[in-house]
Amino acid sequence: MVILNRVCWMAGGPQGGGVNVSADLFAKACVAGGLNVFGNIEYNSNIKGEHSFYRVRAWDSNIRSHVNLVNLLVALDSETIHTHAYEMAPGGGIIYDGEEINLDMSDKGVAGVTQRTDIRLFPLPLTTIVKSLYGPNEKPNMIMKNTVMVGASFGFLEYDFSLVERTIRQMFKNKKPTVADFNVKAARAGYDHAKENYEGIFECKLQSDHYYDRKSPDERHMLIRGNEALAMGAVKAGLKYYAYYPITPATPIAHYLEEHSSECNVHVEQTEDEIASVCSVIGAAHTGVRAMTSTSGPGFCLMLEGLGFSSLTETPIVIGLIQRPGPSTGMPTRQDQSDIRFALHAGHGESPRVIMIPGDVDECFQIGFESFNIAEKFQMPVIILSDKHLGESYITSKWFSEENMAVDRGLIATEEYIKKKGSYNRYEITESGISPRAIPGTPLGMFRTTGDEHTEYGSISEDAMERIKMMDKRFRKMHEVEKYYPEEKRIKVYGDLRADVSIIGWGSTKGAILDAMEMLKNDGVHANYLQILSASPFPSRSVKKFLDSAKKRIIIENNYSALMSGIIREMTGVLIEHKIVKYDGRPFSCDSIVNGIKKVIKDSPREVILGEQGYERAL
Amino acid sequence: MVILNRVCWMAGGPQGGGVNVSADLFAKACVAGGLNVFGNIEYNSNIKGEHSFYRVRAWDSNIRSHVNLVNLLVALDSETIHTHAYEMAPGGGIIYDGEEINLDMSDKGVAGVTQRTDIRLFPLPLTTIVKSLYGPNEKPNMIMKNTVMVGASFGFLEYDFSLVERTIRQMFKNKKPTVADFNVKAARAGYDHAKENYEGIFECKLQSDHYYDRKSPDERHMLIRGNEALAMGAVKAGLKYYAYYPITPATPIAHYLEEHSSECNVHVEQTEDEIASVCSVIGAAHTGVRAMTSTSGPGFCLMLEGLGFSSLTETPIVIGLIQRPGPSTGMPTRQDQSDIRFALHAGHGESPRVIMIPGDVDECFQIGFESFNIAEKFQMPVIILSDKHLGESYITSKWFSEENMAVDRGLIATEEYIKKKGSYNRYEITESGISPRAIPGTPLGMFRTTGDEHTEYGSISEDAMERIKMMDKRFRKMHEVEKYYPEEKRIKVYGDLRADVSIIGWGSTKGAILDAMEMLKNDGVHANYLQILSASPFPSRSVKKFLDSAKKRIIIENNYSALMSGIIREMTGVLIEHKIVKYDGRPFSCDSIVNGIKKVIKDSPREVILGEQGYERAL
Amino acid sequence: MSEKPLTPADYRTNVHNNWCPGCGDFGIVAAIQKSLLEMQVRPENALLVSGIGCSGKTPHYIGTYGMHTIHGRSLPIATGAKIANHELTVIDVSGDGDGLAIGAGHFVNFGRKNSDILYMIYNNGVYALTKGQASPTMDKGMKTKSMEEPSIKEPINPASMAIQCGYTFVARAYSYDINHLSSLIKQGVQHRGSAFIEIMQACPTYNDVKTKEYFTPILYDLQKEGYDAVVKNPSDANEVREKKLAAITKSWETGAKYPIGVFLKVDFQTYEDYLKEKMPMMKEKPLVKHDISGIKITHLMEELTF
Amino acid sequence: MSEKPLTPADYRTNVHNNWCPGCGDFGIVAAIQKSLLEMQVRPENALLVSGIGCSGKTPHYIGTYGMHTIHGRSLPIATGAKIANHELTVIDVSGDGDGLAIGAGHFVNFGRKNSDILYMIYNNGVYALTKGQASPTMDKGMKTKSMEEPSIKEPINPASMAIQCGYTFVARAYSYDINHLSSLIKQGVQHRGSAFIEIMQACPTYNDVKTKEYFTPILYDLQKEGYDAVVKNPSDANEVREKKLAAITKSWETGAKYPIGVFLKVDFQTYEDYLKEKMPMMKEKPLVKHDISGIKITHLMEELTF
Ligand SMILES: Cc1ncc(C[n+]2csc(CCOP(=O)(O)OP(=O)(O)O)c2C)c(N)n1
Ligand SMILES: Cc1ncc(C[n+]2csc(CCOP(=O)(O)OP(=O)(O)O)c2C)c(N)n1
Ligand code: SF4
Ligand code: SF4
Ligand SMILES: [Mg+2]
Ligand SMILES: [Mg+2]
Repeated sequence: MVILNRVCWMAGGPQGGGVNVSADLFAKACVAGGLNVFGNIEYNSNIKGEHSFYRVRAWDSNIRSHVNLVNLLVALDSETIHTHAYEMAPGGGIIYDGEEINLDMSDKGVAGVTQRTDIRLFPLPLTTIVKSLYGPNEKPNMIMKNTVMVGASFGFLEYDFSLVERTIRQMFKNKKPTVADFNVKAARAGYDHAKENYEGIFECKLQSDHYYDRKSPDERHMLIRGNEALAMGAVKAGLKYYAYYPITPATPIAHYLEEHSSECNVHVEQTEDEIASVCSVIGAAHTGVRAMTSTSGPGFCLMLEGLGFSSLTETPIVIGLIQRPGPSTGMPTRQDQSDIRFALHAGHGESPRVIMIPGDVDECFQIGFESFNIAEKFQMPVIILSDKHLGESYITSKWFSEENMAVDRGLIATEEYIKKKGSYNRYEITESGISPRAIPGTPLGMFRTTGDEHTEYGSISEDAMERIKMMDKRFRKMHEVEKYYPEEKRIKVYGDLRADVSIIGWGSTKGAILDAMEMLKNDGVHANYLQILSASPFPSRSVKKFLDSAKKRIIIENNYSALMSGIIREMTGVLIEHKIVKYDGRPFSCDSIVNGIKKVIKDSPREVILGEQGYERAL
Repeated sequence: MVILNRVCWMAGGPQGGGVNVSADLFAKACVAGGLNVFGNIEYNSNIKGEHSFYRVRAWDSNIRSHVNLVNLLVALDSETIHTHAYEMAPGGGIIYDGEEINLDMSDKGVAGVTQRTDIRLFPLPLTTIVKSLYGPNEKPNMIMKNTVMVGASFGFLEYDFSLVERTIRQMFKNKKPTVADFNVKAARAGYDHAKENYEGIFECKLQSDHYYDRKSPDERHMLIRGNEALAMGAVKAGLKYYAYYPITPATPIAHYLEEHSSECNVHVEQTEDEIASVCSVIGAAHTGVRAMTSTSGPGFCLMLEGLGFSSLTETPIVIGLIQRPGPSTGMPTRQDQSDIRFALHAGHGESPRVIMIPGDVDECFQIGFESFNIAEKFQMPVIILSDKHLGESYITSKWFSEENMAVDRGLIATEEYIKKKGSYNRYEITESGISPRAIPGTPLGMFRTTGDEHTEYGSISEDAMERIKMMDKRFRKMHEVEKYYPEEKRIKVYGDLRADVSIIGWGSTKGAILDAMEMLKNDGVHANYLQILSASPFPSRSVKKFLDSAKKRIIIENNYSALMSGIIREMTGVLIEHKIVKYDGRPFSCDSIVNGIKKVIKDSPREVILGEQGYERAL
Repeated sequence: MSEKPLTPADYRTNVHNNWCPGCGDFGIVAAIQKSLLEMQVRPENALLVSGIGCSGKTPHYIGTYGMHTIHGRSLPIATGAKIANHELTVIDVSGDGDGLAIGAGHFVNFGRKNSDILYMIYNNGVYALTKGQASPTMDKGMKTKSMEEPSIKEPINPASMAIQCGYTFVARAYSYDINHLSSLIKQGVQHRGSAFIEIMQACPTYNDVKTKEYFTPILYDLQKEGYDAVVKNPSDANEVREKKLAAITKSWETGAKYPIGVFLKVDFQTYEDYLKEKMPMMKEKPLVKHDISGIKITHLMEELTF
Repeated sequence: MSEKPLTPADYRTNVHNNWCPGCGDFGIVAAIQKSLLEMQVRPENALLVSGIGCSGKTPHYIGTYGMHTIHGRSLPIATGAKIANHELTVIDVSGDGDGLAIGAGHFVNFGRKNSDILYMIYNNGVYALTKGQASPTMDKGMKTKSMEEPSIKEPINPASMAIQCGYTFVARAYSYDINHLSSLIKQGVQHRGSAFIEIMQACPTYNDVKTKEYFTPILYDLQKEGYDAVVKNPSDANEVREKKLAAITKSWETGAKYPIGVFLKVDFQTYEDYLKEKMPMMKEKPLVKHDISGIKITHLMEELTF
């Protein structure tokens, strides 16, 4: 039996050993052939040596998540084999260095691959192959083994080698041409070795140009990560100032913008800490440019005074909060979704804010753009809540549409405006709560802002009545946000209205949930799914409506206490009966969600806790 | 008609002008006579010059709050008269410097006292009186006018002057004896002037020894503030290290402890910021001493990484969060209760914590003590949520009972324990989730702690299964907390079970609510009241039970969005129909609560918003 | 806008001032106003940033744009503002608690950038607004009337620290000497790069040690005594080093003679100069003036297409 | 406890070490172990505190008590620990990002206290654990392979900054010279007061400029060249000032000769000494050993009774 265009490939090995480059090549070559790709990386908070791996799922239809089974494993070391043998699909194959790794390890008591009789081993003579690439006086570079193994992967999969070659050349186009040449040669050697020695033995095959036509202008696809999409949205919105302090998994946004700083005229400032990041963003935003910072939990902890100042002084800033597991340093390079309540209530006092939650790369781009319009129109901070899985996983996506994206800077008090009015009060009480803001540099607009409670003029006031007026004014703006950004935009519903089970989720679980729904449908289970895209303002009515018409309600969250279910109960009164959670620092795979939902259907547990390696606990 | 032992006295004037000292003297002299006193101060975030005032309510029965009416006003300047004339009780009197202040200001367009025909003016010849106290070659110190006015107050009230004299001598006992002598002389002059010139004219009278017998050992009363009570509880618990960064209204705790540092052997460290405060507390707690810091909103914003580290590493710390109005700098010297959600969700990731909420000085003392037992037994951070009103208002209180207060330091891994066990794992997985902790210095106990997720041994782990085990372990401890600190201790119910209205509140609103309940009873309205003393663990069952049996439910909160009502709905599903809120930076008076409740009974509004000067808005 | 010459009224506001009588801060406000007037900096082209403290209230009393921000964070806020519009005159004022306790990390790291901002610290030795606790500049062994015990920590010397941290214009002034201070402010604003002025600010309410009586007899003006603070050849590393050491030495003087005036001035390329080199459009005009409508990202998508 | 002499094994742990091959951090761990062994500091009486970064992992590999804390905050944490038990040997290690960017405020303010702690910064010029961004010690104009553009900010000189901030023992070391480093660590631990050692730490993975090849030819040992860092008479303010200036001058040396060794040592009363004067029971024994059961507060209530 041939499995066509449905392969889960994985590369594993020590960090710094070339896993990422190998997998990038594999993924990009698949994209070059018009396949859908989803790639995600698991790595340690370590620079060199710890085990890391990179999954690439290449598929004929539109997939948005990983599955736990691996068809083809490229093992850069023996640890990879022993760590991942259990997740090999029956009939799957493992590519490794047959001259270095001896798999008869039963005497060493290592469980794993040696006990699997249903998979195939492909021990390639890598040292020999690499040596053969070099002339007699050249010192062979053994890092080429990785390229050989990627090449071999495509050999097993009988993929069109020209796509591999083209991808290599594109990847190395900024290096000396010989680098690309040599990599092509190495890949070819692996490719040929696999074809020659294992022809027809491996059941998965990849064909190019199956799903979409990369040549048609409307069908152009990218291989993109959430962090990049977010940055692109911000650039599109006219971002001028981006400040950051390095932190996983938010740093890639900064690095992406830094690389494009000159061409996009965006200044990227690496500050001395996250306090300085958010504060300098406030300074820049106050002075009239679109400004943003991103961070993860530990850094966000340091931004709260800035956040409150921004809300009180009505300064429009955007903060990307890319979640990872806490508390404290936690698991810096892993996945979690547990900062939503924190984002909602962060900072002392009551301060209006908008919290937007993308669930896929397209929403990252949209929200990356729209967040600035909202921040400036309503003069308040916008938090974009993303996470490691969404931020760092690769996915194929159609080119973003740039249609209907208009920059809206909100009410600005220009010199003319002030002249006409005759006077200027920065915090003028208006019906909408919004007061035109003057940008420093504007004649006649001079005002003083303050983090103290203040008068319309902007001077400190401790008067009880002024306080009430100002609190009311600031909160009135939230009603305006609700109009501009109505509930229809703050939720999305997928699937049939009449379904057996109704799933509620938010953020990066979206991909796995959608994929799981398709899998469930094949098994006769009809599910629908409500995606929540905003924590503030919260789409209470829509959520309640959806929940009220649901048969069996399941909330799915990548955290310990199903935080969103608490928010939903607070905002709608509805108690969701079933929870599926995962708090082991890893994202959901679509198959784990399928299992969790089946468990709920079968036993109706209050809670299903999922983990890696098929871990499942029901309460 | 004579009103006996029920007087609301107020001193007002420019900051730095002696308001506080005058009012302290007045309040203490009342206490010396065995009266109940409640005193609260309203002042600006300013050093000198802005208007501030200090109310002292002296009463025959147990009062716990202020009322908005003033019987006797000591006005240090004319601003005070114009600011407070509207709140004078009919028949009330205003004491002021008749030689300096000309009240015929109608031509200057000043509204206020000149329009009140129902109050009395007492223009004392203060300059003359003060001058008369000095010899011909002495330069009169005009600050003595304040003492003269306090003395005069007692003259109007026909109070026993010997109590005033005794109080003055006690207050100035650390100064040169002539200081006390001179103040006694000045007070006496005022006292005599009032008696001589206004005998029998003023209707309020104060008699000594009315309510309790200060000489009986079981009836000893103090005049105390919440901040002091909290500090005393901590001292009683064995506090050794207290770190702080100055911030209103938390600083008084530090100053109190600093003053008693030598005698109590508590080190008080003024750190460079709040980050250093909480971190040094963590270092001290880790090293085995009981350690604490306190702050207000802006400082708490900076403590969150420390808070999360404490929770993850299971280091027992105590943080006092003394609320004031936010966001940002807000109103630094005013009152608010809006950090409860923030305290609950502060910090990234999900981290167990206990949040204890005192409502009166006795609870401040109890919780100040008990917080350390809980922190150490369950090895997690405890936040004590107080506020400016509770922290800085003076109240008479019986001496705290020191019975049944045992220090419990939780599980400690001593050298003997480790020897017996044979090995030591700091984060040993146990049924309760609690693992014995070794204090640095203990032989054999050496371990390394980390803010990363970790193994039982304490070394960094990114393993998915270890993560699940550790999260479960840490959250299991919350169940243990629930047993040790059961729901009965986390709520208090006052009033009849069968009541017309049921009030829900938390924190410093307690005093005004209890006083309001008594006033309502006189009007035939029977109310009961549920006080919530813990936000985490939340007493869900008891709250639900109370709410389910209530006829008309009203939540009363000193914030904008009635945050506790959201928590209640999240935790119990119950939507409380009526809210009374106040977010003008001022505490509730008991009479304003009475009005609010009557409004609810009459019109059943969803929300009543109260403010100063009788402001009331219903939604 | 009419371009008639600016008058003192242009730098005032109607905001009620609530500093204590005799506070040195009044002199500082007067000096800022005087220097701006003398330089004829238009009020709309100046931005005054402050932190929290008595000092923090400064911007409310000056008729330019102003931001009264959060405790210890005025410098990073000023930094962002300057990059957004490098044509603005940006002046940052902090208290000594503000700038050297909670804000010390920003103080140190701002020095590394030579960004064209004037930063001033009001050195009154206390946390005034929170009622007189010791600030990091309080001398060891010193005790004011509001303190329980004398300070047991070494003080920070702000001017010396600024030299160490890389500020390229470093001076010290005295709050009651408005003429001298305003001349330093002018120099600081005109200096291209990061300028720092430590202002010995009298706080009659809480600092009863370092009073007018304390300062008057000991102050002397470095420049009047002929001290040469200016690096002639900024690319001569030796001269720079020598001048910095001399400046540090001077800044450490105490006792009977206490220096005010300029310790150091050296002209290096500014941070903004570097950014202009990097971003072509910033060379043309400040970031705030860039047109951001209709930006296209086709080229970014192209890059990710295989 | 048996009191037999301690061996190297007593300072090791079984924790898997995941630093890169060739990382200078290995040498630092070895030097800490060596110095503790030579001083025969019992493992239970030492507490090693660190922040976050590659450097932050240090305590996991040393058999004493250890705290691997949060980014930039190890110093305040160490401070609290020392006051709780002043008999402990407390050593704090930070990365240069840790200690001089996010933690710079603590670095500066810790110097004011002369608390008896040894603080060491691993100066590798980069944020290693977050993959090679410039740290505050990176030279202006320098570019490592992981950077897009050369740094445009002036570097912080940690040793010089420590002198400025009041540390009373200040030295510089090199991560690959274990013997020299361990001798400095011993001196730092034995010094009564705040000791600081800047360790030039090779990060072969991210800092491909300041490598072994870079350092070997330029390093020289101050003490071998006869530099006298010790203040003879700490109560002589002039001598203190002179020695500090000399130390700063030395610490600024660059180019062909780059000094390691001790820049400054001066013996002042320590912070703990002051606290013992204040709290009678602390003089007797560390706070952690005070009996806290049954404390009475009658006297406190008495005070508030009228
Ligand atoms: C994060 C934070 N912590 C504490 C405070 C309280 N606070 C207000 S002003 C101040 C100190 C002011 O001292 P300084 O900076 O020297 O200014 P000065 O009042 O002396 O001018 C402090 C600690 C605050 N506003 N924010
Ligand atoms: C508040 C916070 N911000 C950012 C990070 C991410 N982070 C981890 S290590 C590190 C920098 C480490 O650099 P350095 O201190 O020089 O140590 P090195 O790795 O070079 O030893 C950063 C920024 C964090 N852990 N916490
Ligand atoms: S307290 Fe000091 S600094 Fe503040 S206004 Fe008064 S005199 Fe000035
Ligand atoms: S990245 Fe650098 S500092 Fe970190 S372990 Fe590797 S070599 Fe050492
Ligand atoms: Mg100050
Ligand atoms: Mg580093």
